[in-house]
Amino acid sequence: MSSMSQTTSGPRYWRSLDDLAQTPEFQEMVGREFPGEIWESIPPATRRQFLKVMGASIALAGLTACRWPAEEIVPFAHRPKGSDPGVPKQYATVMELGGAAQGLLVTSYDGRPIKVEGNPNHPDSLGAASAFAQAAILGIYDPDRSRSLVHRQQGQEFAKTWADFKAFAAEHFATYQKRRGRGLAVLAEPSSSPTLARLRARLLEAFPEAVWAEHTPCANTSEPEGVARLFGRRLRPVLHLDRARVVACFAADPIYDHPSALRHARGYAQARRPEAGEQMMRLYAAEPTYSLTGGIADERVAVAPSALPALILALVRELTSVHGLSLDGVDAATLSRAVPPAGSERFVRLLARDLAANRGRALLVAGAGAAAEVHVLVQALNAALGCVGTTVDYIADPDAESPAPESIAGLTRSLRAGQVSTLIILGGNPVYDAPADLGLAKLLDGVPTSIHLSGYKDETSRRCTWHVPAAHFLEAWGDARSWDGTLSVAQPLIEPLYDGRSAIELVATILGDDLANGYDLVRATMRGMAPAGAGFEQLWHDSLNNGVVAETASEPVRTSPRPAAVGAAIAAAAAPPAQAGQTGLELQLVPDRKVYDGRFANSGWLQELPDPITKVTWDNALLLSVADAGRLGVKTDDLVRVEAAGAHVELPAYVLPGQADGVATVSLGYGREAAGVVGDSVGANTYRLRTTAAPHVVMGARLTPTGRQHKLACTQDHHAIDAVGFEARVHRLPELVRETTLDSYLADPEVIQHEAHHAPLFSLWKERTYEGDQWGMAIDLNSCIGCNACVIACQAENNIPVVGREQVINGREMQWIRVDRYFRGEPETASMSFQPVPCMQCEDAPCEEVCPVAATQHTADGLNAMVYNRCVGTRYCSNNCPYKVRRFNFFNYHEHVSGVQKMMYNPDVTVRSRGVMEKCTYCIQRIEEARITAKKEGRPIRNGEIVTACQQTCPSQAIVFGNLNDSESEVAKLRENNRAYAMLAELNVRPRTHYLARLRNPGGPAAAENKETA
Amino acid sequence: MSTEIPSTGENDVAATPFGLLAEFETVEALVRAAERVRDEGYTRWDSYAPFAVHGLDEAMGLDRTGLPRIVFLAGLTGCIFGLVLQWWTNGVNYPFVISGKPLFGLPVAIPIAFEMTILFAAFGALLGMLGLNGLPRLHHPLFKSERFRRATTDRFFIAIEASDPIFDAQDTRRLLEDVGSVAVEEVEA
Amino acid sequence: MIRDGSPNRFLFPKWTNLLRPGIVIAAVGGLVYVTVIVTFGFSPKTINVGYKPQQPVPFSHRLHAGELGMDCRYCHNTVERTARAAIPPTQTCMNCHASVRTKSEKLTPVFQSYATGMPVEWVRVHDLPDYVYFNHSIHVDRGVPCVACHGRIDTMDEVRQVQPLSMGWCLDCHRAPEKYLRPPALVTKMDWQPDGDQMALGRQLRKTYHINPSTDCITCHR
Amino acid sequence: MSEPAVDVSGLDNTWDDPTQRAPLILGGHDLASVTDAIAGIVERPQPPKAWWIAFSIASLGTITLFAMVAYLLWVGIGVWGVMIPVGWGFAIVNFVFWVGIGHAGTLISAILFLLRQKWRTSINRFAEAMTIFAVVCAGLFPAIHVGRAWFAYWLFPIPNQMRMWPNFRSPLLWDVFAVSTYATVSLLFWYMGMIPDLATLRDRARTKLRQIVYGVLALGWRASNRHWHRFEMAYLLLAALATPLVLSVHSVVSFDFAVAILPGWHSTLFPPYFVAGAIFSGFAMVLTVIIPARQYFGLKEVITIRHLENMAKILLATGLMVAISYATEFFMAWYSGNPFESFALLNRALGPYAWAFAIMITCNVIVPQVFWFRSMRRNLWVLWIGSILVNVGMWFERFVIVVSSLSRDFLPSSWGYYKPTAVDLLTLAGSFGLFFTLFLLFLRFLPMVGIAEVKSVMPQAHLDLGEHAGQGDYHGEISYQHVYPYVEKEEDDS
Repeated sequence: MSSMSQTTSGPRYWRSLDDLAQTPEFQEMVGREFPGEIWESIPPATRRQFLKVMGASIALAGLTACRWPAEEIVPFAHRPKGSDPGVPKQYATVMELGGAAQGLLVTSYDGRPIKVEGNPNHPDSLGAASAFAQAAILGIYDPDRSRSLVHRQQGQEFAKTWADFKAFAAEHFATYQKRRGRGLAVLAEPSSSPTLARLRARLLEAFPEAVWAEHTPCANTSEPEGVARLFGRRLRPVLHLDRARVVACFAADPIYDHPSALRHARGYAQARRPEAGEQMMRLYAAEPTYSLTGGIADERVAVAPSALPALILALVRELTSVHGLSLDGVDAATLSRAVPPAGSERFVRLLARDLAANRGRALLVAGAGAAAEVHVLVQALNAALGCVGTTVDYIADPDAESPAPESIAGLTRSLRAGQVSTLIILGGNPVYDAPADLGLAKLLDGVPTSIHLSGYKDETSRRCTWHVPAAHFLEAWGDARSWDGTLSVAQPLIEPLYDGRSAIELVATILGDDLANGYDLVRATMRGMAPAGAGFEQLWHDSLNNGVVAETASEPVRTSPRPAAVGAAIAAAAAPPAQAGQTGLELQLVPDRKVYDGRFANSGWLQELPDPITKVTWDNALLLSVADAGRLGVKTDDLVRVEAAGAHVELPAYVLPGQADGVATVSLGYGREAAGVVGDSVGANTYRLRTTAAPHVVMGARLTPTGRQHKLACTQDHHAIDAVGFEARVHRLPELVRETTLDSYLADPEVIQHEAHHAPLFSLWKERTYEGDQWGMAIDLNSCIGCNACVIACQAENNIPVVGREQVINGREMQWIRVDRYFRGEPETASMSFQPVPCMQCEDAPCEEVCPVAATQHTADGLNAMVYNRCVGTRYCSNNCPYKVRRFNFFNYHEHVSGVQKMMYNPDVTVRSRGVMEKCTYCIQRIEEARITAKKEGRPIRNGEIVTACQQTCPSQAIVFGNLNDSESEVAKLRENNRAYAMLAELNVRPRTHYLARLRNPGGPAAAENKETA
Repeated sequence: MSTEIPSTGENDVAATPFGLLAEFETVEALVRAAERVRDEGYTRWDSYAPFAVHGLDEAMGLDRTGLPRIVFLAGLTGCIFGLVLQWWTNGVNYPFVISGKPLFGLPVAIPIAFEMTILFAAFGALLGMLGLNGLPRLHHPLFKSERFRRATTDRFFIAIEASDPIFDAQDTRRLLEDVGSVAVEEVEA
Repeated sequence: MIRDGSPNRFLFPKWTNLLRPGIVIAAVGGLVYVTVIVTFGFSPKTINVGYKPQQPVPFSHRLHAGELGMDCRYCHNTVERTARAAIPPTQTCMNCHASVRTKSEKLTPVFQSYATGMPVEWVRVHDLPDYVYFNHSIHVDRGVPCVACHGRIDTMDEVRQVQPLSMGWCLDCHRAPEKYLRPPALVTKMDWQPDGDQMALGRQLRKTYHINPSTDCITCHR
Repeated sequence: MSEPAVDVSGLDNTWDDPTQRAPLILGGHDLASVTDAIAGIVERPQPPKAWWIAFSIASLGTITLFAMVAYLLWVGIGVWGVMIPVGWGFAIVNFVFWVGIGHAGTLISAILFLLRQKWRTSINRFAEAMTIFAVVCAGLFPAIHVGRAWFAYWLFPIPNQMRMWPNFRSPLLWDVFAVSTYATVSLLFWYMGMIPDLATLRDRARTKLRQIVYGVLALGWRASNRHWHRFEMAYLLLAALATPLVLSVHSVVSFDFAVAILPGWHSTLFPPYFVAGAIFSGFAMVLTVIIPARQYFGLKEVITIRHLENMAKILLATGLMVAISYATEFFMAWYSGNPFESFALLNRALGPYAWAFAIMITCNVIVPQVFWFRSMRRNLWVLWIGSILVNVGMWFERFVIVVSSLSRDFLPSSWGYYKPTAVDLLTLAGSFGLFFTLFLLFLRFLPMVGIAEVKSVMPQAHLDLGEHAGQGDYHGEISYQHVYPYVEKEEDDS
């Protein structure tokens, strides 16, 4: 495998760019156009939030007149086999998040990773990649990453080398060998890595009395527990949404917040295609606050977490009593008392009806927020409805046989008891994200020796005696299993930039292993698992090549629910909810959709990514229902003091339609103190409100308005809206974002075409005909789940800068593709619509005619090209763009260059300078690449040969790109689809991007008339 | 244009004076005098006033100036330039597809063609005027006359150049004196 | 005002009447002067052509490509596959110099590089702005000869820039490639001359290979 | 020389007695004294204290302007409040405003000239100067509002190594040509008109320096009638050229908006609407500036109440045109049935920028109504305050058109609210500084009233009746003067 050799000589190769940036001429020239001192005169806040990233190209791009400084060409001394300088290569690897692997293909350019894509061979990726995975590219080049080992003694820090650490470890752990490991404890993140499992076993072998604890703040602990209760063994449900006709989610977000989310999203889309001819899936969601799943649900009801058990009971009752479903262990008496929570009667009735009618094709899912008994009942119903084997499989938990790890609570107990003298923390950031009531930070100070392996010198590192830099997952060898057990090998794309080590390497070092490098460790594990004898090298090679180890997916296990468990669950559910402190609200603590549990806090891309639901960037907000906000007398942006679990936090309110009354939702992961330049003190740290007892929902939270304000940086401002604007929006929405119900569509397939009527269109001149390849795009609103993956993919592909909170507030965000989110219906019961909006590539583009310097004009293949180096920045094109998809560099957003971060840039895309307009051009660089290849091979460009970044990563394949003149291409077919429409067609700008209307599939006549609103 | 009489003094001989200068106090006097001088058949002479005196042109028997023709031609050039510029640059030299529109369209070309017409014509008017008037000309014999300083304030003058074919020191002076001038003086070249 | 005996007026001397012709001449002359300066003085032809930086190793293309007649692609071997005609790794040099001129002073940087694995830092001669995306492979593939842009490298001891490499210059060829096209097999033949009329050949090649270079901006700028 | 039949020793020439023609120059001036009155201003060794105060304030503003521009070029357009969707803010608003101001100058000097409105002679020089300085201020903004000002020259069709040409389909390019042409022609017109007066100054000058400077500027003008003959023709032609030009310029400026597809911009009404507005604001500015000027430089007899009253009438008339335009806009929005258009207008009046709309209506529609009353027209304070308010209103008109339309276009998701920054405000203030600086310099060094032209409308300029009776060699103006002494029939108030 060439990747190793490539990366070894890699770092030297790209020094050239940095050198260039260091040459005096270059500096002087940069000085001439973008003087550094000026930033002194800009408000510090603004300055601070500018991200310091750019490629050397930009300054050159700005100056055409003078002869630019001498540029050095630094060739390899020994060019690796089969590598051509300047030719991107792709390598398969995996990213582990929340204990499950996500398969990736990483593009490497001259030995440096520049782009992350999904791995089509991987069951949990299927070619898609989440926003988190995409953003890993920014993460690896983060200049704030820890660069050296630190040993802390008497509050003083000493920089150390790995050699020092090896020496220390050798003699330090020797002492524990004698004591059979008493006093030694390890706190790791849950991992699916067989190698880590193997090393863990060996460690516990070498140190029998050592404690191995695991902690991660955002794991779904209640599901495994519920499943275990029901089936009496540790099982893992594998969902198949594509096979389901009815899916019901209870405070669950399977298409976004789940290790298999990408696969689920794909399944959802497949089950929703009216063209498929099968009965279209109907999606039910009962949840306290809007999730993405709720956003696309056909039937949604907002219920407080405490009301979920009652809802389930009511459902069980309806199913058993009305639809005659037999569920063993049901205690009819208890059940008869079950009443659905106020407002959910219709929901329960319809859901029960559909479930009963779709036995074997139904699927119920509960989320982390739901209590264990809810999970028990949900899985019991899945079983009772005969869905096991069709829509849900149960596989053995891959590490079921190894002893269950200690919980962090347990670990703290022994810490408090002073039983731990050496604590090794493998990744994670417990000081920041452990439940507040454990007081881990204090306890940690009491531990004589604490070693923290971490990518950053974070909150935890600062309290440990040793900090050892961790390698980024793109820098290290490793292995991990996907949700369904499929094994993958993670291979590094680049040598550790900051001399970091992976967890397995550290453990091996502690064990005094002589082969302490990841490559050997992983190979050793694989050897152990490989079918005995020959062909290992072949297996190894194939595994690296395909990104998965063949036939390692776990087999479904036959199992049956235990009636006793069901009975117990019903009893538990029937018990009146623990309304501790009836006075307050229920405070729901959820992982953030952008920074997750806080680990991505230093990623500018993710911080600036608008939350799919609230469109808030650079903050976590306190989500309140319209009624509650009214009761409290707060509006969006008002700072509210939240008191719960004896702690308090101040958060800006955000009034969210469709939020359950009596529930306030906040996301975790903000308010970091040691995240880095980007992540520090962004938002508020809500972990303070979290306790071991109530990790997800805190009862009786007290909210008091402070009277102060904190402006939320929303990319879509729906709140400070006056009557005029509101009315206009109500009238426009049905034409802009078209949707109808499945029934009316089946009744009249042309219904979408009739939704908008406008005067006949004609031109004052003879319209030109477009021959040859003509690019176009179709976006299926029926598949889009609003997950933002496309936004980050585009940002990574096209070198789009991050501008910071202030600039977003000023309306200057830069993402080329945005996902518009609209609400319809009464604020209480509002439904949601997503609409991704890239450049429409209008044939009669209004932006082109107004540009005085012809910097934007049409290409032969019908693209609306944007020539950055010609643009003088009048911003006239943006003014005249009806879709407002053009973005302007108001400042030099690439001002301060960190040598490392330049490496991240896609060399095939110009880095735009200050004062230049930019926008989506259907990934023109990919089109050009394909065009040239095709020409050289003397053939036309193949159907599907070109894939845009957004299309490539879309989990639900909502985005389709291709040649409109090729009747075989999918996009051409979709254009003919009777759901297809052009937004603002009445302007006669002839957009090349068309939308396919969304079909809602309500369970019954709508409760409220569908009136559009925000 | 052919009838334009260039008011110059370049070919004066140093010995001979520039001519005779008569001063008048009112417009009426000036106009009446001008008529007389005209009728006497002088050709190389001119009258001076602080402002454009209506009727003086007729009194002096001046022909219509050819300035309008110059301006018209200038304007025409401007118009053609404007049109050709747009047609050649956007339509021929480097054609772009812009908003799917034709490469050159007359309606779109009108504003710039119009502006060019005006611009060229305006220059034609000013430069034409200066050119025909032989301006700028900072030095002129008349400036030697102290009296003549009031020509731009409140006095009116008639000057007959010595180079005039029928100029005669005595006769001409007499003529000027009895056409109602308040003073007559000789201006040296 | 004048009545209160003010000093004699200032009389401009006679020569000041030359002002009028003077202005005319200055206007016309100035216009011509500026035009000339801008067109020739600032053109890439003047600024960039002839750029000849000092290289760490006095590698002579005249010797290697000229006298020894090595093919361009021996060293720049990626030119047909990739956008860049890569500068060869030190390896390539050593293929011969392991045995040839192994003692040469001039070659020390090469030997060092080979030994240490540290690269030889050449100075780029043909350097397009970073917003220009030029792809060697497609040009070579279509039969645009090396010599068209790089000149008679085989006669240069030190490589120097012979073409302006300006946008206008690129457009010249993109608008009328027949002026330079030749059978793709012969692109690296520095001294090759068509037997017949280049234009005729070019037009014929355009037809056979369907060569219609685009002048869309995005062909080179993204 | 015969005196007018009425006493004009007083300063009231505003009676409306049809049998009497009110003189345009009062105080019984003769040719010499009127020359003294005007040229004296420039010749006096020290300007009045008021001038110094005004000048120091104005130049402070100019400095601010340049400081702001430097800062802008240094840091980037981001220092302004512009954003997406509101890509144009103060810069373009100021540009349109200043161009508009300019129009009154050309109108007074050219159109009123063609209409034989002789009362223009007292104010046209003044107004032309105003035009030029206003255009200077205006021209600054398109140049600095582009993101990469150092490439702004790409807007001109200059042959270059890229072989690139500007896109002549863009209204912004039409703008470049229109405004630069306008600036040039106005300058020519202004300078040419000034040549005879410069000669006057030259001949009156006492110091050698003045004689040389004014001498050169006067190009050796010696009041020859053969010269006057062509001069008059040239002046007439320039006036005839400037008239369509001035109309075209603001039409082209309005194309910047009218040609776009943005609701609230995309309207065929714009050209006439903008021209009317331009004249409206232009006259307001003339009044704002001329009232104090005549006060401090003792020109009450040359720039008389009658002049001011005439301008007030024009203000009223153009004010009404503007009002009608507003009404028409709303009517068309409703009548067209285009939902986007009608929303744009509705949003203008009731949306987030309703406050700006209110200011605009108050100042542009309501305020001018006071000029229906003669007493108001003759009250200098009312005139002055009124004219300032109209300027404010006209600035806000442009603000409303540019910003409110942009802030809410087609997709509700991309709506936004534009807020100017301190830099925006200081730049606007600075542009006024620049304007007044130039203006005060003009007042100091150049004749603020066309001396020769004023003389031509004085009684002394005209032949007396009778003396030439019977001599048939007068025609045109002359013969007609015989019939109605001192009565210019064609002069007819507003």
